[in-house]
Amino acid sequence: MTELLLRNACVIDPLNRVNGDVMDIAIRDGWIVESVGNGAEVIDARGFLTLPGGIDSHTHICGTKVNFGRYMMPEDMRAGRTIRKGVMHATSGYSVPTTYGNSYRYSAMGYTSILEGAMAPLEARHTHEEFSATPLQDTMANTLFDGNWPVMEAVKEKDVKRAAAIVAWTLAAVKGFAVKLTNPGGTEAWGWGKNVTCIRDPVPHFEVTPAEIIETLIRANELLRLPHSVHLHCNNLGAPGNYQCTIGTFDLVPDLNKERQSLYATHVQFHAYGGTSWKDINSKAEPVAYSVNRKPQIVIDMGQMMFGKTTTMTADGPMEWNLYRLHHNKWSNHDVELETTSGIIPVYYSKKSLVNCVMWAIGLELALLVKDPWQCLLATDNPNGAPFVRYPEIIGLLMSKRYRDEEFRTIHPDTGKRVILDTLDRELGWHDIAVMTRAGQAKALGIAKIGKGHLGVGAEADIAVYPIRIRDTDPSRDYAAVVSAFQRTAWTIKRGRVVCRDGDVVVEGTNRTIWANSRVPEAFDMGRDPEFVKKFDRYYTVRMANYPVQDAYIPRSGCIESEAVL
Amino acid sequence: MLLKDVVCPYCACLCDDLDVTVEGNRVTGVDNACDLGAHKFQAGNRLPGPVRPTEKGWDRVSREEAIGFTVDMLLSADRPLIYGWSTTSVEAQSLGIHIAEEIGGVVDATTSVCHGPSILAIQEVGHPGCTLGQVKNRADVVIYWGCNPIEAHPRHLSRYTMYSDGFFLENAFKERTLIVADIRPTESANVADEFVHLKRGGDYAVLSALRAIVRGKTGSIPSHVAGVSRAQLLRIGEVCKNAKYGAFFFGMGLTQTVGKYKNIRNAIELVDELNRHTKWTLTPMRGHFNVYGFNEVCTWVTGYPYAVDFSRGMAFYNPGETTAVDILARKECDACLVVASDPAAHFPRAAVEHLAEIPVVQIDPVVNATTAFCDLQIPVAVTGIDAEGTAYRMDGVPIRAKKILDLGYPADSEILREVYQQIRDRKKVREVKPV
Amino acid sequence: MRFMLFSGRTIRQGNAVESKLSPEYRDATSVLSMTPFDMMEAGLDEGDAVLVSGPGGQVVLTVKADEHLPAGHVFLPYGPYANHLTPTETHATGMPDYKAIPVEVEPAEGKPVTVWELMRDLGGVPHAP
Amino acid sequence: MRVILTAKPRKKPLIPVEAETIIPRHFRQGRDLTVWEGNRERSLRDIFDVMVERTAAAAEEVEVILRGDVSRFKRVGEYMDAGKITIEGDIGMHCGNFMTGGTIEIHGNADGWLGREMRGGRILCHGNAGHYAGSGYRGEKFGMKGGTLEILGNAGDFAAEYLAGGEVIIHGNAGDLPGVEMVNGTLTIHGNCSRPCGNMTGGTCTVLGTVRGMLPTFRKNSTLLHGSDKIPLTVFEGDIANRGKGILQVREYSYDD
Repeated sequence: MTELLLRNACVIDPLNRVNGDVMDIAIRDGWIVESVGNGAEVIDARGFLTLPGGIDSHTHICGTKVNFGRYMMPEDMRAGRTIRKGVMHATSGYSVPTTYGNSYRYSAMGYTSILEGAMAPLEARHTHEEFSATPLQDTMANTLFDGNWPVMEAVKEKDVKRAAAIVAWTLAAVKGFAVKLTNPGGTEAWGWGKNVTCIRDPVPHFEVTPAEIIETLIRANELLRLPHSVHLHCNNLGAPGNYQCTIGTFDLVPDLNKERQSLYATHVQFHAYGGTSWKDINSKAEPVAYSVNRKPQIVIDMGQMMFGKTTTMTADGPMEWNLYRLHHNKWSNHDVELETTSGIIPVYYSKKSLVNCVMWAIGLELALLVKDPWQCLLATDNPNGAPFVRYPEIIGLLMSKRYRDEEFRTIHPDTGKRVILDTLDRELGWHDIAVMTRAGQAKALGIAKIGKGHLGVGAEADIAVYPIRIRDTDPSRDYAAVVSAFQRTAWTIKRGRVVCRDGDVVVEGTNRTIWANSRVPEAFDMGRDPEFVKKFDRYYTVRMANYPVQDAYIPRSGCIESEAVL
Repeated sequence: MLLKDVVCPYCACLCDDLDVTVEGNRVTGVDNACDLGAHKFQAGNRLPGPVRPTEKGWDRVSREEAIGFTVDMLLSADRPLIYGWSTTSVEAQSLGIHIAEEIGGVVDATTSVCHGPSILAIQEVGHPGCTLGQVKNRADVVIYWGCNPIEAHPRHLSRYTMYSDGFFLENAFKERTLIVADIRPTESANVADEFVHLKRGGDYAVLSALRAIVRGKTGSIPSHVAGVSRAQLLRIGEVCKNAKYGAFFFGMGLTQTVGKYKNIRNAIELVDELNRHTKWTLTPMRGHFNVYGFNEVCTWVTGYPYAVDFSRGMAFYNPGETTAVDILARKECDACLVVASDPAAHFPRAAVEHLAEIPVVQIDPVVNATTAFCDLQIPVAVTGIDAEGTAYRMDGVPIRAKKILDLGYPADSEILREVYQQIRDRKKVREVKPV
Repeated sequence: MRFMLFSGRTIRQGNAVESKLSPEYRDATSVLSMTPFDMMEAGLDEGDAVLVSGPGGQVVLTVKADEHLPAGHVFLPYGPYANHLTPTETHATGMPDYKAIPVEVEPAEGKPVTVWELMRDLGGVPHAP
Repeated sequence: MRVILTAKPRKKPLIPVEAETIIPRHFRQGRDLTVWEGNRERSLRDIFDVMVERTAAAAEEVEVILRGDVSRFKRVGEYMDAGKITIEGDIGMHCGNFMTGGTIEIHGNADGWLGREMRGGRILCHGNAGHYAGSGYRGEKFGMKGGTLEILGNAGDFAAEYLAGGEVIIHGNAGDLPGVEMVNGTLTIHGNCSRPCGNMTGGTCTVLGTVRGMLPTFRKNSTLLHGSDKIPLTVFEGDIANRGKGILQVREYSYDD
């Protein structure tokens, strides 16, 4: 039995309606308890801001595509090298750090749970191997179904239950956490070098539309009672005028679940563009936020873009190709048979680029215009909008109008004509930030019930103590202090152990992989479905028996079980 | 006993549909495998236990002594080289990389003499790739450039290209166009629809010319480029542009010839250019079983795919400087750990000579040419036969290789874990108590 | 006579690669392919021994005809025999010139030595159980 | 100020030493410097006999002289910004990486990556240079951006790869693919070379000797008479395999047809 008492913590714990109370937190064997004995180790938090461990509900940190980003960019690697020291491995990389680099840097920022935004099922083993080398955060993987042939065939047959059964089989086989749709239908079209422009374009050969795929899978997802909703990267990312497609997509979404949203729309910054070309691109954050404000069934994340060097990587292969033709730097693409695709290019977001300045403003506008912070979470689609190490600056910008104005003065002078950011006075508070970086994520992902994202008794003891006293700090004015506090915790506690102290990692750590297993009736077991098996064997290049991810890849399993209603 | 869906441990095709019959802890039959794979299952020649040469001959040593010797050698070296990795599991490779990190050594893999140049090219321009099922289900034009799959990857044509029907091609053999480019008419060239007969070293110029042709800049192309007629180049340009889906495979005919990675860069840029017209992908025909697995794990651990120098405590990468052949040829390293490869058979003579001058430990199941340079050899199980573990197919698909026999040998990963642990114990690496 | 040697994979070499000390491996990797025309010019018959000298060193091989080779080129499967001729120059890419080794081929006596003997020549100590 | 560093005999003389601390500025500051021999950090005085003459008010006034066998010493002069380094014999890899100012003079030969990613200043190599003289680093789109790199002997392969600014002058021959991926700057080769400027997009390369394996994707534009000797050159533009607007002017050339 190990016990820890965190004293004098200034706690914000939105899920338990705690807002700035100074209290003690008792921890036993990794979980938060009522009280601990006198022998417990004591940490005096000195009145510092104490939050549940950070949760990133959409980031790219592990798997084929991420690793290819590292592989193709030795120049990014040398930009962020640290030496082997204490228990810390050497790390490399700035926008796509090594697994240890990701894990240490997230930990220094107080993050304890992260969700890989896109895992191709066929290559799931790879994601899990990298998870094992990401020791300080519990991990989850969004599983890609956007171009899944059996799913599209079920959609064409209007067979929601069959689609659900395919999802259930696949998630269990690959130890996936949630259903991810990246440019649904577009990734299959990309198999022929084509794309879909929005939700009503038919997918070549399969004769289904993105709208049908999205609607069917939202319903299937709820039949399976999965913890998280469908996680959608809308069609037509990054194209001027795409906000209409985004709003049209939101209009498809029924409200099916009282506990959480029915659709998580990710990196919406990239989907809220007005105009008809790069020449007249402008912000449509307002109508998009308006749509979100009217629909409790939708949660979005910002997909904030920050100026500087980074790497874009997504399952949206055709979009990356378009980006490559714009930037001409280097381009990787990886199509995955029967399932999906992906693309990678390095980018530099410049304050001299009006387009980039508009993008920067849109992300912030979304966070300021969506009224309920539970509906707009903080993320950069790491590393697409910016590497996650930029989160503290985003927090500063959201909390300080003055900081925004100062930044605004340094960017392209015409930006003001295209955006409304400079007219928005809202400044988010500490509680809003706590929601947008942990509580909201836990609720949206459906992992609050396994003890994530809060600090109540029974919660897993994942805690971040930031070296800042909120009563002595006016974030509007002292935004630099806010940014610096969020960059480096005083203590990051993971499962009841201090794992990071003042930015230095002090334990080797072992993570847990959280995945979803929805039990379906026997008649819906795709492993025994003759049609499914026949097509699998005919069109995949691996045998069905060799497809599922073995238990050896999940050293610490955090399976969330559910009973499907089929 | 018949075991189904066994993964072949030979080449990076990682065929996973083998039927293997095991009787009395011995493989008695292999179905579906090519000749190369079948041979590997039935090869004997295993060393019974750790051995080292003495003046009187080769002596057996205990596992503990063997590990102790290895740890001593690595810890006392000023510039140790850790090399090999292509025929073992990702789990073992990962440990090897961590050992290099811990001791301040250089870690390199057989990649550097295989598709290392492909990686250098990808680092310049990226890689438009795919899994092999995309090719099987869609590709109507297939190019094999500087490779001879019939001899090197015998089932490649039947599983993924020429003879493999797919979702969008019901009669692949008739519907696909196969182009082979090489400096001689190989077995693979004999089955091609079109053979591009290049002069040696002409790949770069021919690929440049094709790029210009695909861009519509045909004007200044001379009548012949490295032995290939302008007419043929124009014809191939058209076939490529008119493909519904094209797949470009290449081998060591590009990576090992003059220009090295620049040849591959040119091929990649040709494929990029073709994507402006239709869909094309490119795949290196990686040779060894799990050579790509090393690149993957080395990348997520260190940031670089191979040739990583940890002597300063952080990862430094520069093929040509931190690659095994260069280090050995320059006699830079003062100890060498070889795992799952045979550099003495596969490196140029002068690079091998240095192995005779420094302490060498080899972890490998069989007696091979490198054994002659060993101060110690530790035999282990063969991954995919008597040890399981992850391997990456040439296209990046990870597959778990199975253990189908138990011959009593430890897996490489077990030996390496002990070595790593002892090194850390000796260096007193412990978790730090936070204050 | 001067030739350009290139090395590569063959099925025979691939089959024997797991048992490098076997006669099969030696036979698979010590046979130099040459065009019949070049053989005639050099006065060689199939199975004759030749001494091949390259920038890396010298080695005795046997000759075999291959009409598909480009004139002036000889082929040798990957392995220690080819590597006895290969220079270590990698042009700072890590990769030696396995596919372009200028060699001198002349008739010789004897037959290819074993792999062990090649290794001994480089300072190695052959394993004896 | 003159600092004379004479390399002592080493127990393992072939193990490379990384000596990026050897730049003039560091000696003026009088810091205790270290270098790395393989994976061991060593005091400069373990590796060299150090002799210092006079003092200097600025790095510009410091000359560092390297004597003895430093042919395995890497990264000498890395990030150097002022002063002078004189190497009396051969020097190891990466000499003058990223240098922005000052002068490096090498009386012997230089190993690979001489003046890699150079930004300014001057390197003069009296002997031959290895591969990748004046080049970039793996994966970077721009190599040398400024300064002058002059090699009186021959250069190896991939000289001035990704050249993006400044000047590279090779008085002897260059190897294969000089100026490959060149984007800007000037490259002059007084001797021969093969396949210059593959994939170039900008800049000017002049070859006053003979080019072998001239690439087929350069468009012949004009002719000119070069320099005071009025050497006749053929002027090409390319590389048309991409959208290249580079200039390649050569005295004699042959295609590999």
